[in-house]
This record gives sequence, C-alpha cells and structure tokens, in this order.
Amino acid sequence: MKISVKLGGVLLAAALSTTAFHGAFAQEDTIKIGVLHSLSGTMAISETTLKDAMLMLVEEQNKKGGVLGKQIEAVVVDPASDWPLFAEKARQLISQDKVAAVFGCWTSSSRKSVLPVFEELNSILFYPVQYEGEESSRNIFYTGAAPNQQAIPAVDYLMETEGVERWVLAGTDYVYPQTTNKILKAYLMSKGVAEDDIMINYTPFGHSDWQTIVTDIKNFGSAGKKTAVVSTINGDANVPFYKELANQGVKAEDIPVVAFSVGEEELAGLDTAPLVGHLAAWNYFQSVDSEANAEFIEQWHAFTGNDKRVTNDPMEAAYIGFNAWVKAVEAAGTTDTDAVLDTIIGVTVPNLSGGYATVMPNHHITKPVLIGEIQADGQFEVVQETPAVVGDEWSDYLPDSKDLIADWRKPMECGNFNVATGKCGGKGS
Amino acid sequence: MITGFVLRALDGKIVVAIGILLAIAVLVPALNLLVPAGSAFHIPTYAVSLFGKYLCYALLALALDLVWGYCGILSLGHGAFFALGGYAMGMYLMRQIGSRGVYGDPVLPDFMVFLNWKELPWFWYGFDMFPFAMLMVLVVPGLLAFLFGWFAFRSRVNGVYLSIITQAMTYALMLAFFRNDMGFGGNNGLTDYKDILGFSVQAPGTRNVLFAMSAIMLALCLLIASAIVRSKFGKVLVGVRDAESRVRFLGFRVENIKLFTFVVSAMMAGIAGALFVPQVGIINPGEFAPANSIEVVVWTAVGGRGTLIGPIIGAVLVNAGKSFFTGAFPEFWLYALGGLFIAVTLFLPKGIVGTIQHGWHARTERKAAAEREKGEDADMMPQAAE
Amino acid sequence: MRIRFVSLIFLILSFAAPCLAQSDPKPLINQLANANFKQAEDIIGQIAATGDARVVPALEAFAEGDLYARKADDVVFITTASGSKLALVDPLTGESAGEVAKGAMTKIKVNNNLRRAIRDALGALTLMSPDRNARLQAANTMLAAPSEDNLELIETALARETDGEVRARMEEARAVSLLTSGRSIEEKREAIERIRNYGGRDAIGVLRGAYGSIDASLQPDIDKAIGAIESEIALWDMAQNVWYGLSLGSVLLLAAIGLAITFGVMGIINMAHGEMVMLGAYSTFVVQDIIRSSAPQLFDWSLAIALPVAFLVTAAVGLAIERGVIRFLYGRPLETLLATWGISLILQQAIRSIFGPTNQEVGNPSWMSGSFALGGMNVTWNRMWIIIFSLSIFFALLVLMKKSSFGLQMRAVTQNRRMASSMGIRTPWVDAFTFALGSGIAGIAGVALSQIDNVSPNLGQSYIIDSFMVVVFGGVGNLWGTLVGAMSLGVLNKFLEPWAGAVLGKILVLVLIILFIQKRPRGLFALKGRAVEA
Amino acid sequence: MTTIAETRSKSLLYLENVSVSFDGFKALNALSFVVEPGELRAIIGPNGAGKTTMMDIITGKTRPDTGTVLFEDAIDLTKRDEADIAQLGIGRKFQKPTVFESHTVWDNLELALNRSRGVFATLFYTLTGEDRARIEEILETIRLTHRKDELAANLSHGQKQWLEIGMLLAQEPKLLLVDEPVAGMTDAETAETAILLREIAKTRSVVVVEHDMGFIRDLGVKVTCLAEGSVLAEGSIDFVSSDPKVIENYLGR
Repeated sequence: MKISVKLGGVLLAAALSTTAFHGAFAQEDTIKIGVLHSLSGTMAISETTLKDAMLMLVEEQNKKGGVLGKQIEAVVVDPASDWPLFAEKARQLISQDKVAAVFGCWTSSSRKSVLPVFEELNSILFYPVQYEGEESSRNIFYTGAAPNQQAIPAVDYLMETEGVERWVLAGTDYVYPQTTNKILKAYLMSKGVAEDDIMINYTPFGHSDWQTIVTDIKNFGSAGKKTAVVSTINGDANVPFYKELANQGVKAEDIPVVAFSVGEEELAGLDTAPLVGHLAAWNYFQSVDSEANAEFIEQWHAFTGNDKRVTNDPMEAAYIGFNAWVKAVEAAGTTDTDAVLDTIIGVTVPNLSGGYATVMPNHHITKPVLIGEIQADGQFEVVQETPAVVGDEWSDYLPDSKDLIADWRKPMECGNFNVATGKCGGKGS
Repeated sequence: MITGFVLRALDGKIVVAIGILLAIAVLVPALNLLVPAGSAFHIPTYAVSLFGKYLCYALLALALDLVWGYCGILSLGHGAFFALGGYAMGMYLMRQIGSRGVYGDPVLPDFMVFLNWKELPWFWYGFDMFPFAMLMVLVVPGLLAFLFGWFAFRSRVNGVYLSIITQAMTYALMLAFFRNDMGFGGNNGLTDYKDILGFSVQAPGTRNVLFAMSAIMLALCLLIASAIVRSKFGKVLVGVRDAESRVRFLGFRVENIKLFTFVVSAMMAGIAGALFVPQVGIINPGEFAPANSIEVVVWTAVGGRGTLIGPIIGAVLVNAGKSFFTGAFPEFWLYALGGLFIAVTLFLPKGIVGTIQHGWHARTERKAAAEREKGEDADMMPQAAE
Repeated sequence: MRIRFVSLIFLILSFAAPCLAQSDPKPLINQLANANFKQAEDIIGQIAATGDARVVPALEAFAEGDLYARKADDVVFITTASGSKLALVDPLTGESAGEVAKGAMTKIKVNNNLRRAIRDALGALTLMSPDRNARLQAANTMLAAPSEDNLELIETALARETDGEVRARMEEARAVSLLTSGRSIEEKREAIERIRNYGGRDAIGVLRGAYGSIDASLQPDIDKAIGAIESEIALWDMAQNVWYGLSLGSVLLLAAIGLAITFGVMGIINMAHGEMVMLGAYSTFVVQDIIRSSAPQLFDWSLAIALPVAFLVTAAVGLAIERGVIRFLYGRPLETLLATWGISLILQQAIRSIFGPTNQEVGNPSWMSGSFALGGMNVTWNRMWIIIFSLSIFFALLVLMKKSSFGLQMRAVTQNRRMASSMGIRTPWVDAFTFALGSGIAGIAGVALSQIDNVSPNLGQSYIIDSFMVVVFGGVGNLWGTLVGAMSLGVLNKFLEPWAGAVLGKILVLVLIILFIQKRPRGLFALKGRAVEA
Repeated sequence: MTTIAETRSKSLLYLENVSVSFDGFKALNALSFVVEPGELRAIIGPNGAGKTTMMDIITGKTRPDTGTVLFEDAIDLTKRDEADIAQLGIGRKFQKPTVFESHTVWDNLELALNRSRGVFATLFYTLTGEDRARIEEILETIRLTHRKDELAANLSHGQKQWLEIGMLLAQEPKLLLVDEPVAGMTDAETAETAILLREIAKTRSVVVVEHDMGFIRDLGVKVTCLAEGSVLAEGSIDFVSSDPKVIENYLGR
C-alpha cells in the first residue's frame, strides 16, 4: 500500500506541475494567445496546417511590433482530436496560461465542446472553419462560411449557368452535411425542384469504398435531365471518392461535382487531371489574383520553407480572424474580453481576395463567395465571384430558425433574438 | 453473511486506499474553495475537474480490471459501457436545459429542433427525472453487457475472439451514434449543459461536489470489487482465468460466473461515464472509438492488472502524463506515450503495482524456497489469459 | 439545354451558311480574347458554323485551357508552357509565334459549359475526320446529345463510313436523333429496336424523352423496349454488385493478409499492422516522387519498382520491431497488444514529423486508371488489378507456407516451439523472419491501397479494425479462412449497402460478425480436432 | 452370461456404440464400455486409441456423433454439459495436471468442495467448521498437509497430480476418471499413487487411463485395451497382455 500512497503523491505533484510548467513559460511582457488545433489523431491532417498558419501570423505581427507595444506569444496545445480533451485544453489555456484569446477548433464537435468553457470563463474563440450555422455565442467569432456563404450560392451557380435540374446531395453522416443538405433541400424545393429529382446519400467517416455510390450517381444522372452532385463529404473520404469518380469516368461536363469541404489541401493528395471542371465553393482560393494573397503565399512558403505547401480557405479565415482581433485590441487599448467584444463588432480588415471582411453583430463576417473549377495543376480557377455576403447564423430555410437573429451589440446582446415574438431566447414559449 | 462479505473486503491495502480516496474527496474541494487563490496550496478549479476526470477514468480501469485482471476476459469494448452511462447522464442534463436552449424549445434539445423533429423520441422519455436517469446509468450498460455476455459466454467465445467481437460491438455503436437519425445528437453529441439537480454545472461548488462524488464512487466500487475478489467467488474467478476447464469439471457454471462479473463491471463503467460527462461537459460518439477502449486496457496494464490498486494508479498516471505532455510537448507527446507503453510491457510485465507486489512476494518466497525442493519452471506460472 | 444549343449552331448553318461558310474563323477566335462565358459560348457556335476543320486544334486547346490572348493586342494563340515562358502557336495555321513571358498573356477562361459546347461542336466537325478515333469520339458525342438537326450530318457520315464499330455507333446516334425527328413511323420503329439493342440506362432516358412527342402507335413499342432493357439492366446490376463485393473483399484481403501471419500464425495481436500498410504506401509515394523528379518516363513502372522497395522497408521495420520488442513477449499475447499499440503511435507520429500530416499524392499509372465496359458492367482497371494482385499474393504466400522449408519451419515453430528448437530449428530467427514476412506483405498491400485510398498518417488506423475482423471471422491461423472471410464480408457489405445505406450496412456487417462468432466461436475455418485443454 | 439389459441396469456408466469423428478421422468407432459401481478399471491403448476422447465424451466436453452414454442407467450424459455432469458426480483428472496455480493448496481444495456452486452462494460463502474438517481430511489423504498454505504453482509435479486427485475427492464423485496419473512421477510417487487410488476406489468407481504397465500391475484390476477407437480386449492384465491383437497393436511397439 505504501506504494500507492507514494505514487498518489507523485501524481498530484505531476498533475499540478502541468499547471506550474506553463506558468514557467510566461514572460510577463508578452500578450498570450492560445492555439487549439489537433496535432495528432484523425483531425491532425487538417488542423496542423492552421496551427502553422497561426504561428506565421503571430510571427508577422511581432515583426510589425506586436500589439499594444507588446510581443504576442502563441501557446500551442494538442487536443489530439479528442473532443473532451478540447474542453480540458481550452480551460487550461484560459485559466492557467491566461491567454487573451484562443484561435482554434475545426470540427463542430470540438467547437460545441469548448463553447460552454468560453462562455463560463468569458474568453474569446476565433473559429476559422465553414460550418452548419445555427449558433451564435457571445464569446465565439465564426470567421468561416455559414451555409448561405457557400452552399446556396454554389447551388445557384449550377442552376443558372449549368442548368442543373437533378441533384445528388452526398455527404458524410454527421451534423454539418445533414444540416446543409436540409437547408439545400428546402431551398431547391422552394425553387421548384421535384422531390424525386433530389437524391440524398450519407456515408460513414473515412468511407473508402465508393464504387456503389459513384455508380448510383451515374445511374441517377442518366435519366435525361442535367444532373449535379453537391458533396459535403468530409476530408479523409474525399480522396478515394474523387479517385473513384475519375476511374469511373464521371466527367465534369456531364455530372459536375461541387464540394464544400474540398480545398487545395485535399487536392494535394490527388492527381487532378481527370477531375478538371469539378467545382468547389469557398470564400478564398490560393489561385485568387491579389497583392494581399501573393504576399500571404510568399510568407507561407518562406515560413514553412516549402514552396509546395498550399494555402486554403480556413487559413484565410484564420488570417481574417487574427487581424480583426489585433485591430479590435488596438482600438480597445486592452485585451480585456468585454472591451474587445465591444470594439470588434464592425471592425473591417482586408481579406486575401482583394476585398474586405467586416465583423458583423452576429459574430459572423462578410465574405465573397467564390466558385472554382478544379484545374489539372491541383489549383482552382474562379468561374464566379459574388459580392461580399453576410454570414447568416440562423438559416432562413429551417422552420425553427428563420425567425431568429443574433445581435451582440448593446442593448440587445442576444444570440437568438426572435423577431416574431420580439423576445430573446429562441422560439420563446 | 453480507457482513462477512463486506468485512472480507477490508484488508489492509484496500482500507488505506479507500481512506486516501475519501481524504481526497474532502481535501481537494477544501483546498479549492477555502484556500485563497494566491496561496501555494490552492488547487485551481481547472485542476479539480481535471482530477475528477482522472478519477472517472480510474473507475473505468478498475471495472475493466475486474473482468480482465481477475476473470481473464479481455474486453476491448469497455469504452462502450462508459459511453452509454455517459449518454444516460447526458440525456438527463439535456432535458434539464429546458427552454434555455438556443431555440427556446421547452422539451426538444436544440439538435432535434434544427433537424426539425416534431416530438421527443420515446427513448428520451423519463430522462428529465434524475432517479430514472441514474437508474438507466446502471441498467443500459448492464443490459447490453448481459445480452452480449449471455450469448458470448454461453457459446464459449473466449480469448482473442471475444476481444475482437467486443471491439466490433463498440465500433458498431460508434457508427450508430454518429448517425443523426439515432437521435443522440450525431457526432456533436450532447453538450452545453446548464445545470444538474438545479445547481449550475459551471459553479465551482458543483464541480467540487462532482469531484467528491467521483472519489466516493471510486472508493465504493473499490470496496465492492475487493469484496468480490476476496470471496470464494473471487477465487473461482481467478480459477476461470487460470484453468477454465478445471473450473467447469469442478461443476461450476463458468458462463454464469463470467456473465455476473461482466455485468457488474459494465455497470461500474457506466457509473464512471455518468460522472465523467458533467465534469468535461460533453459526451459524443468519439467515446465509443475502439482506440479509447484499448487505452483503458493500457492504463490497466501499466498500473498492474489483477491488482485492485494498479488500474487506479495506471489510469491517473497515464492521463496525468497525457495532460502534461500534450501541453508541454504538443509535437512529441505521442512518442513519450508510445514509449511508455513499450517500456512498461518490456520491463514491468506485471505493471507498476504488480511488479512491486511480486518483488515483495519473491523475497518471502526465496526464503521459503531455500529449505524446499525447487519449484516448477517459469512456464508453469499463471499466464495472461488470452 | 445541350440540345437547344447544338440546334442553334445548325440554325445558323442553314440560314447563314453561304455567307458564313467561307468567312475566316480567325477574327472569331480573336473575339474570345475579351468575351465572357456567355459570349464565348456563342462565338464557339459561330466558329463551329464555319465548318472549317482548321479550327479543331484551336477548340481543343480552348477546352484544355491552353488558349491565351496577348495583353498587348488581344490576339489569341495556342500556348504551351516552356519553363517560366509560354510558347505561342497560331491557332489556325499552327506555326510558331515565338515565346513570351507568362505575364504578357491572359488565359482565356473556360468552364464546364464551354467544354461541353466545344465537345459538341467538335462532334459536328470531326464526324468525317480522317482519324478513326476522332470519328468514334464524335459519334459518341452525337449519341450523348441527340438532336434531329444532326440527322443529315450523321447520315452523310454513315454513307462514307467503313469502320464497323464507328458505323454501329453512328447507327445508334442516328437512331436516337431520329426518334425526335419528323421521320416516318417505320423508320422510328426500327430506331426503337436499335436503341433497345444498344441498351443501357441512357437508352431508357432517350426513349422516355421521346415518349411524349412520339406517335401514339409507337408508344407500346417503346414500353416493350424499356421493359426489355430494364430487365437486362437488373441482371447486370446484380453482376456489378458481386464484382464490387469481390473488389471490396480483395481490399480487405490485402489489408488482412499480413495480419493473418503476424496475428493468425504467430498469435501476436499486432496493433502496428496498419502502420506497416501505411509505411508501404509512403514507400510508394517516395518512389514515385523520385521517379517524377529524375526519370518521369519510368512512371508507369513506379508501382512495380515500389513493390520490392515497400516490401524491404516494411520487412526491415518489422524485423527491427520483432528483435527489439516482440521477441521478449512470446507466450504473452496481450503484452504484444500493448507494445504494438505503443509502436503504432510512434510510427504514426514519426511519419507525421517526416512527411507532414497532410495527404501525399500517389498517382495512378496509366494502366491502372480509367475503366472499361464488360457488357452492362463497368469495370475500373485499378480495382481489377487489385483483385488480381491480392489473389496472387495470397497464393504466393500459401505456396511459401505449405511448400517451402522455411514455411515448414515456420509452422513447426508456431505449433510447438520447444519441439522445433530441440529439432535444431533456430526458432528466434524463424520468428524474426516470419514477423518480417508478415510486415513486408502488409507493406506490399500498402502499395496497392495507395492507389485507391489517401496516403496519410491515418491510413493504417482506418484498416486495422477491419483486418482483425477478417482474420477472426475467417478463423485465426487459417489462410484460406482469411481469403473466404474477406471475400464474403466484401460481398455481404455490397449487398447490404444498396438497401441499408453505407452506414447502416457497415453496422449490420459488424453485428452479423458478432452473431456469427456466437455460432462458430473459432471462426469460419476453425481447426477442429480432439478437444485441447482450454 | 448376463443380458445387455441387466448389465445396463447394474452399471454405473454405460457406453454403447459410441462413435465420433473429427474431419473424417474416426476417434471413436462403435465403442461400448461399462463400469460397475465401486469398480476400479484400468484402460490402456496406443496413442490415438481414443482414450482421452472417450473421457471427453463421458464428461460432456465432446458430443458423440452416435451412441448412448448413460450414467446410473438413467441419465443421458450426451445431453448434459461439463458442469452438470460434474455435479452429477463424475470427476475428471487431466493428463497434464491442472490445478489453480495462483491459489494456495487449501484454496484449491476449498473451491473443489462439493457445495452449492451458484454465483451468489459462492459470493457470500463462508468456511464452516465441517468444511474445514473435510479439507484437512483430504489434505491428509493426499499427503499435502504440510504445504497447505503454499501456492499450488510451487508444488512438485507429482504433488500437483495428487492435489488434483484431492480436488476430485473434495468433489465427492461417484465416478472418478483419471488420465495418466503417474506420468512423470518418480517410482516412489508412482507406488504411492497406486495405493492412493486403490484407497479411493473403496468408496467409489475409478477409471484409470495409463501407459505404465508396471503401475497397472500394481493396481491389479480389470484392464480394457482400446485401439482405433474401439475395445480390443478386456480382462485381467495377464489375459490382455497375452492377447495377440493387443501385442501386435500396442505392446508390440
């Protein structure tokens, strides 16, 4: 038994030292920000890039003299693609490392898991990934696309310029695709698309055998009407999906596939020659032609020391979020959460596609929607660009959320104000 | 005879262990609430819920040890029971949110609203009542374990075959719970809880109570486990592990013995899950991932299977290490963790506690061995039941 | 929409043909310089309308996105990249016009619509081209885009067509176009017949399309034709499903076969098996990378080269693991689970540190890309090769185990270590090489899997569970079991998928495995015999 | 000569035309075999003659393809499983001594005691004076009193054999199946064991499978010789060992 007593002591010490340890890092004259991206586990494939991007942005900012005359120090932790661990790490960053703001998360699950922590400890999270919407927290800024900034414009493009009449909504079986497809279905039917001209198909995470589904798509598309696929397939499963598309000879001219989660990163794992013409809808493409972008790509290649590393949309979202935060902090003259929350609304910073992004009162931002066609070199070529669209947190196409709006400015300060009942707090009963 | 059953449990080690746990249950909250934040002895709330989490893992490991360490059933699916317990608690907490959800629906949790479900699925009924939810925490994992074990043990599935189908079980459950149509919030799971029994889950007070509860529950389960393994039943259990057919030919119904242990263990895992959820604030299908269940096996092995204290130590040690390294060396912690597992299996095959005990035994043995003719060679020693 | 557009061409043709026909396409092409997508579409129409075969290369280049306009004077050229510069070629004459910096040119953007427009236009233009394949291509285009306006064109082409296959295709093209035309009922009746023979879902689409407009007396014929085609399709779909099942099974087999040795034969619960597969895939990547940079002409051989490399790499790693860790753990199967789990964590992180966490591109050599039609079945080359490949590995392994002396020793050692060693077999080395063999085979599997899945540090994780399922389902220690197990799981999965959906399908398969193990606690091919002590 | 019916009714264990085969190999071939109450019977036979398979069938570990297996003329053993059969009073000792290595000698016997074996009965079991007495008595019989508190793992091979026999005694079986009890024993131990078994046979039937002819002579009992899964010869040791078939089949080699 003596053993376990001793060990018990050791453990307590060890665990406590985790806290002590971080204390040790802190030099007093820096402003700390947290970087909360998985560096191991299933999500590392996507999130590690964002971690690097954040480190680069911090480095660049520090070259410009940091913020409030202090250097910025990034505290990087690894939540290891484990959602409860996200919450634990967020708590640690905020209450142990005393970071001024946190940049992180990729999956909605991880965001949902940290949301209560940020609200409880009143800190700020910048979330850089496109997501299903239906959320607006006082302490979170959603710098990625809401469905109306990605899905709906893409569908419009296909309808108008490609005259698509028949739709396959294929997605991984989780919340983002399910919600997006619900919205799309409602939208399509509002545009007079018949129910049986819509085929919805879900696959498990990391699905790698696409033979049947691609065949189904071909068959569905051979009914004489122009058909397109709207893909909300999640990262890992995309490569085998596109490989199967290519091999079964599904040509973009016949059945174009438009994807919402396939960017330069995903294409990097593919030979895109057979995929030319398939589409993606984002708010940024590496191929966008603007000084800001050219400079950003240059910095990125220099920072990673690898000029093959691609940039992608979430990186731009991180870029916008970070700059917006810096600007807000400068304006507020402090990193105090409440002050920053006040000043950041309305802050406008340049985005990478040559325009500007404004932080809206609903904590989403304005973004242009870019439709791009895959090119043989693994890049996208923009075939349509809309003017900046305001992120719509509560979709107008879901019965229960069409009456809701979010406005975090005083006096309303509400994330789910119901315009029908004029009350804060959802449907209100 | 019940008293005898319990008294038997209280041998030295266990008494001390339980003592320590109860002490922690009082001490940590005290140091968190009473000691001013400035003081060196203050334990931050962050650390409290962290330790609370470790204790839940410890309980899970203890549960696994009961079936693996003592009965030789290597379950690679214990995470499933843990997660089910967690979901039962999560469902209660979701119902407690009531109309404070973003859509302000009095009954439906948010994720049902935006998938515009019209009314609550039947299996969500009753979870607004705490006692019912707590009952489910025990019943659901218990029932699954019973059904699974009933078939598996009756048809004498054992060894690695059993391990693999337990893995298949948790894997299938993971896929199922990922589906939105299941009505458990899909991959986002259940989160954003407001309060439990009327107390805010965020409030430091609640956190400390939850921590204390975890410690007490662990102590209680430790007591039960100890009572079981020290009873004649426990001896039969070890018999099953070492020489199953002999136990059969002695007239014992091995399948019932295994079944009972499996169910008890599953219930303990369920309790662990139920305590885990309010402290970390989320339950989602990730908890069903086969990798999680394997990790539990690793904790148990590190601490020392076939001992009751071992798994507790292992769980806390490994997880404390994880918390530390993921923060300190985010890029390299996996090397450390992987290295630890290899090192333990190579140099401490019996786990930390096991090795120490063994060493202690060995000394007394050597004395005895002196005046006795040589014992059997190494391969006669009980081997890990596969 | 396609139909509308093609007809547009021919409207222009019929009315304005005389004056447009001899007009020089050059200015039209130059108009592309600053036309938006819509305008470009019309321009293509007009270019095609010139009926001038010289425009073909220009249109093809346009579709490829190789058509650039000179910023200075908006003159359009076909370009080919040469280093940082662009080599200019006159779009019509094809004579070189020197090189200029990329900056001096603007790409003429092309999108799916334009590609489609170009394809249809080319169809009209190349239907009588001297190149047989071009004609075949054209006929296919016509077939895909039925329109009565094509009719005369097709018939004139048919008249002078000699090549059998092309003729057949043209006949079909004629048939589909004829349906919607004003031709006589008899002609249409035989057209329906021809379409019915040609079969396939597209045929149904065409027939359905025509159903409304066509003479009522023909509708029964159409119904009959559709019915016939559908029943035919149903059969082929069945066959297709089996094929998909087998190809999924072969993937499972590939993933599991290495495990069938390290786990099945040696009894090591090898959690690092998936990482061996991953290492194999990464070796393929490295090989291809070197080939790309140093010897591109070898690319089609890259897999052949990667195979031995992958085998050696993973076998070496396996050997190291066995010597370094596993040899201390024989007779303690569970410890091997823990140790190999640790190893797999380390290997994953190592790959992450070296290659980065993102996907790596592994290309398909030409002979592994694309597909061919087998009756109503669509067979992709890479799947077919993978089936062949996995089976050949399997049988090679079988021979090695059963026939070679090493195989004999291997089985001897795994069955009775002591006896074997007392008979002078050097058991430690047999163990080491057996494990190395298992790992090596996993590596080879990685080469094949890199062709259909993404090459990332997580590759292994996605296969490890399925592999264990297969081996256990088949019966531990029995190679045939692994084969049968993999194939039957594959087919089962593919037959569940259509009606249960991919997700439920997978769940059902797992549940079925669990239930099956209840029935046969030692797997499909359990080694029966005098009851041994449990 | 007695009729079959009589033999059956008198028998404790009755096997008739029992056959079982594994993947074509006939392990038992129409085996018929009878044990009377209080009888001590020895079984010899070459390897693969089906000795152990026969025991597997009697103890319910293997199911016969055809044939009748009756206990006390009433109970059809082919319908019962190991636990049932053990509780009916058939004890079995394996070829390789199997005792609970990580339990003390005492615990081994305590577990074997013929008491209610239900889950809860064992959970709440407490050692009674009577049980203690019984265990001590057995310890005497198997000559292990002085080592009762040691782990079974530390016993010598022979002692393990005895402990296992002791466990069978604790089971209080009507029929005892003993598979090669003296394999790997010293001559002294072998002699001891012979005495032990005869002692046991006073109160119950015992079937001993053994290769050691010397040991069988020591036992001096009726011998059954199996070969290729059926009975080759039956009778006194001298009768059997003089049987030409037996010599050619077994002793010959």
